[in-house]
Amino acid sequence: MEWTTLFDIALGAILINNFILAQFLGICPFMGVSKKMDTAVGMGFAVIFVMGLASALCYPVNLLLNNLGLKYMQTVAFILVIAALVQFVEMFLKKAIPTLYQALGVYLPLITTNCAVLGVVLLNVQNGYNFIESVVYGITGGAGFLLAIVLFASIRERLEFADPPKAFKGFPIALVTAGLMALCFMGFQGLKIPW
Amino acid sequence: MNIGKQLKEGLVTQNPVLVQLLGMCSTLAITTTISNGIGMGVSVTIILTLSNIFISLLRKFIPEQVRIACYIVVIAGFVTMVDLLLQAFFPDIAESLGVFIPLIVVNCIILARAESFASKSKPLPAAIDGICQGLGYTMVLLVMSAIRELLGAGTFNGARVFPAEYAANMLALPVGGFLTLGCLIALMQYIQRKVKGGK
Amino acid sequence: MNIFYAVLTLGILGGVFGLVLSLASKVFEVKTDPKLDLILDCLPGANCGGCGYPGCAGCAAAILAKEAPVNACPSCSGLQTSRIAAVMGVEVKAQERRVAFVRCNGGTRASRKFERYVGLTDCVAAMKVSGNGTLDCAYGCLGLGTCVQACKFDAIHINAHGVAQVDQDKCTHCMQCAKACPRHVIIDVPYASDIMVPCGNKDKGPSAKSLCTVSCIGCRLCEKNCPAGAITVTDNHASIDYTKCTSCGVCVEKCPRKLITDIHATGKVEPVA
Amino acid sequence: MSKPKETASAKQPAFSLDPQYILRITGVLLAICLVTALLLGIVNQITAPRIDAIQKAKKEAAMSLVLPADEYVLWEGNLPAHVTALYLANSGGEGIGWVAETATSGSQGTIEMMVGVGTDGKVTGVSVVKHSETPNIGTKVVADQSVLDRFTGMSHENGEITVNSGSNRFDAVSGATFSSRGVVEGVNAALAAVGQLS
Repeated sequence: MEWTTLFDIALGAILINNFILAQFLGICPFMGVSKKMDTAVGMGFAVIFVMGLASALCYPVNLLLNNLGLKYMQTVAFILVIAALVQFVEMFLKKAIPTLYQALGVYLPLITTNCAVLGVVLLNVQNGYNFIESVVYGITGGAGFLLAIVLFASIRERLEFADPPKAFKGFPIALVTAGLMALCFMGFQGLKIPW
Repeated sequence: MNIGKQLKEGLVTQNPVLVQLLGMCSTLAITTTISNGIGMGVSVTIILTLSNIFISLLRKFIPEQVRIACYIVVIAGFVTMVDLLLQAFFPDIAESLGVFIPLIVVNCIILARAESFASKSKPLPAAIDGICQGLGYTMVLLVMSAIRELLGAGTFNGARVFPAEYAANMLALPVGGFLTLGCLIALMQYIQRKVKGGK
Repeated sequence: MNIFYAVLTLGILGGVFGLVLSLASKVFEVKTDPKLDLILDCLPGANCGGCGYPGCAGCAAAILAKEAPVNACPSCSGLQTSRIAAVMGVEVKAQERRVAFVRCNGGTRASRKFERYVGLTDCVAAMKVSGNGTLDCAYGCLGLGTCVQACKFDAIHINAHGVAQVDQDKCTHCMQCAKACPRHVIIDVPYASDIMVPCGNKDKGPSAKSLCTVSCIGCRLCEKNCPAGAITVTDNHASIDYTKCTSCGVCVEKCPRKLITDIHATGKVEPVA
Repeated sequence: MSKPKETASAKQPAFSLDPQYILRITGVLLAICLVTALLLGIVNQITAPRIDAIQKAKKEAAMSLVLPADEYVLWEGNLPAHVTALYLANSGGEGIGWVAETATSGSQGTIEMMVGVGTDGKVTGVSVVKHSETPNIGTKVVADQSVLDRFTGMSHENGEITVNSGSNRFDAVSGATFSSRGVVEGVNAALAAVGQLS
């Protein structure tokens, strides 16, 4: 468990291939929830929690599937774990933070189909990470999601007051901004850790 | 339950991508060539319709507390079965669509339609809704991939239109996806405002 | 054999998660008093904050716990308030409906500090940038739409003259626009009253005249001629005490600036000059 | 026992930990999972042999493209990084070389390749089996056979193949350095695996 690989994974997940702006996974909630900063931060932390726990839970499930030679069951099993986790988060939020629960609305169940969450779990398997590495990848992947959605929400709140051409008002200008943000994040791809 | 309304809803007023902001991941990532666009659109339409029917059949048995888990297991199981069958019996189709099918499991449209529509209506309207939403989705994918392939790679469905040096490669990257989709929605809002303004 | 393993694994997973979820649904069960939802259904659900509580859910909880009166929600129509009263089994006293009103109709006719204001389309921002607003008159409406964004009921818009104007039928008197307006131009008036003074300029007559062609110069003609003594000039502009006003319209004729208008007669606040 | 309605508002006020309620929810999820698993198992039972056959045929085709031989024997033993399988290619009874199946990361996803290496340690051919590179950028490397043929004849005699520099250099396609690097990594891995054997 050397720190260098963990740091390498963390840096990769947050900056180099950020789940939203570099790998383009999980765009639906990213677009839907980023209108206001508080829901964006709420969604960001919910995703960190779900991604971290999903990576942790899916690792043993993957071992089980491989030993029994059930490789084709991978998607179904992983998505079942994620769905149960999201349903758990939904009940927890409804009890503990009802305002955030109402604000997230339909986008909370959509975390289940969030490509980023299933993406991180499948990437853990593909890259052959061990338990610690996959959990770190999950949490830092969620942190990358949080970074992207907070940046985007702050820009979007300012967009309300700018006056783009009438046709671009609202969602199109947000999309174009997201495109430009993705362009900047491509700059990180050259980032290589020297050791 | 009239088909016309649902069709209009699926294509224009409630278009899954342009209005409900769903299915963005595949829309941005896949629409680099027209064949990809058609392939993805067709497979999503088929699977969306069939999963809508399945879920609306099961809607009475599934309790509120585990509804997401049940829906997604049905959808994932369904998609995997289609994937395996395609790979075994139609290898050439699997060759072109193979990469999209696993992606469909995480396509937000399917669970969103299941959660908001199919779980509340009888199988027939759910099926029609699946078809209409699927068509709306395919339409957007087609337009998107036409633009991105033409400008991004200089070819139209494989046939070269202008030499590759002049192509704006950036459009082939998902970054271009954001920009193309943004302009597409702006165009749609402009047309809607003109139509509303005109009346 | 392979199928058996498949069924076994997914079965165990499904079973375990089913159990966990059902237990969780019990542990996290939100104990709700059925009355709370009934009250919540009566409230408009716009979470405008007019009642002072965090959204309608907060207001419903306060009403249920008897911390708030049954008509705590300003945006509720008479019917909705009476329904809440029925749920709570409390008698509600009739309440006169009030709405918001923009005390200005200068807009394009008010003189401006500079040719064209290019900046954030927001009154609060304009106030900060251009030293107390883009108009020479320090009390007029800037027409940049902060109130429009603050209003959850789409009841206030910028009219053709570039001044905010309230659609009294849609207005639910939550007064969020008044709170948002940096110029405090919006006051609340009874819905039924007709005569309005669309100006709140506190400058003396001569300077008020130069600032805007439809401003009130505090000439007191309306005050002298009002049979009911309802209209008085305070701070160099006329204001009406609606408990006395009989909507006779004398002040409308007498006003030299043709400022005071009967909004229900013309339907919209049309500047006469 | 009155059926507890699903919406929170209509629950009876006092709600004990009712086993019926727990059983019903767990039961439904369990049933759905079992049915799905059963169907999946059956479908897999039918399709598995056919898919393996198709997969094997595709692999054989790719291998013969890279190093034509009568038959390919899977070589057991530990394999270096990035090499997923190694086959001993022999025709007419004696070995004429190896074919390594490699999986390296390109710019958008993994690139799966077949690299043929002759007994003299020189690359006999490279072909890409599966990739998800961006069209018109990454595909300029992975889908363009002329680029891949430039590897033929390279070997590890004077060190590993490096991109755009060094003695044993391979000029990357402009604008697609990541994809080129992925392919070079694959070829290096194959040569290393074969070198380790002989």
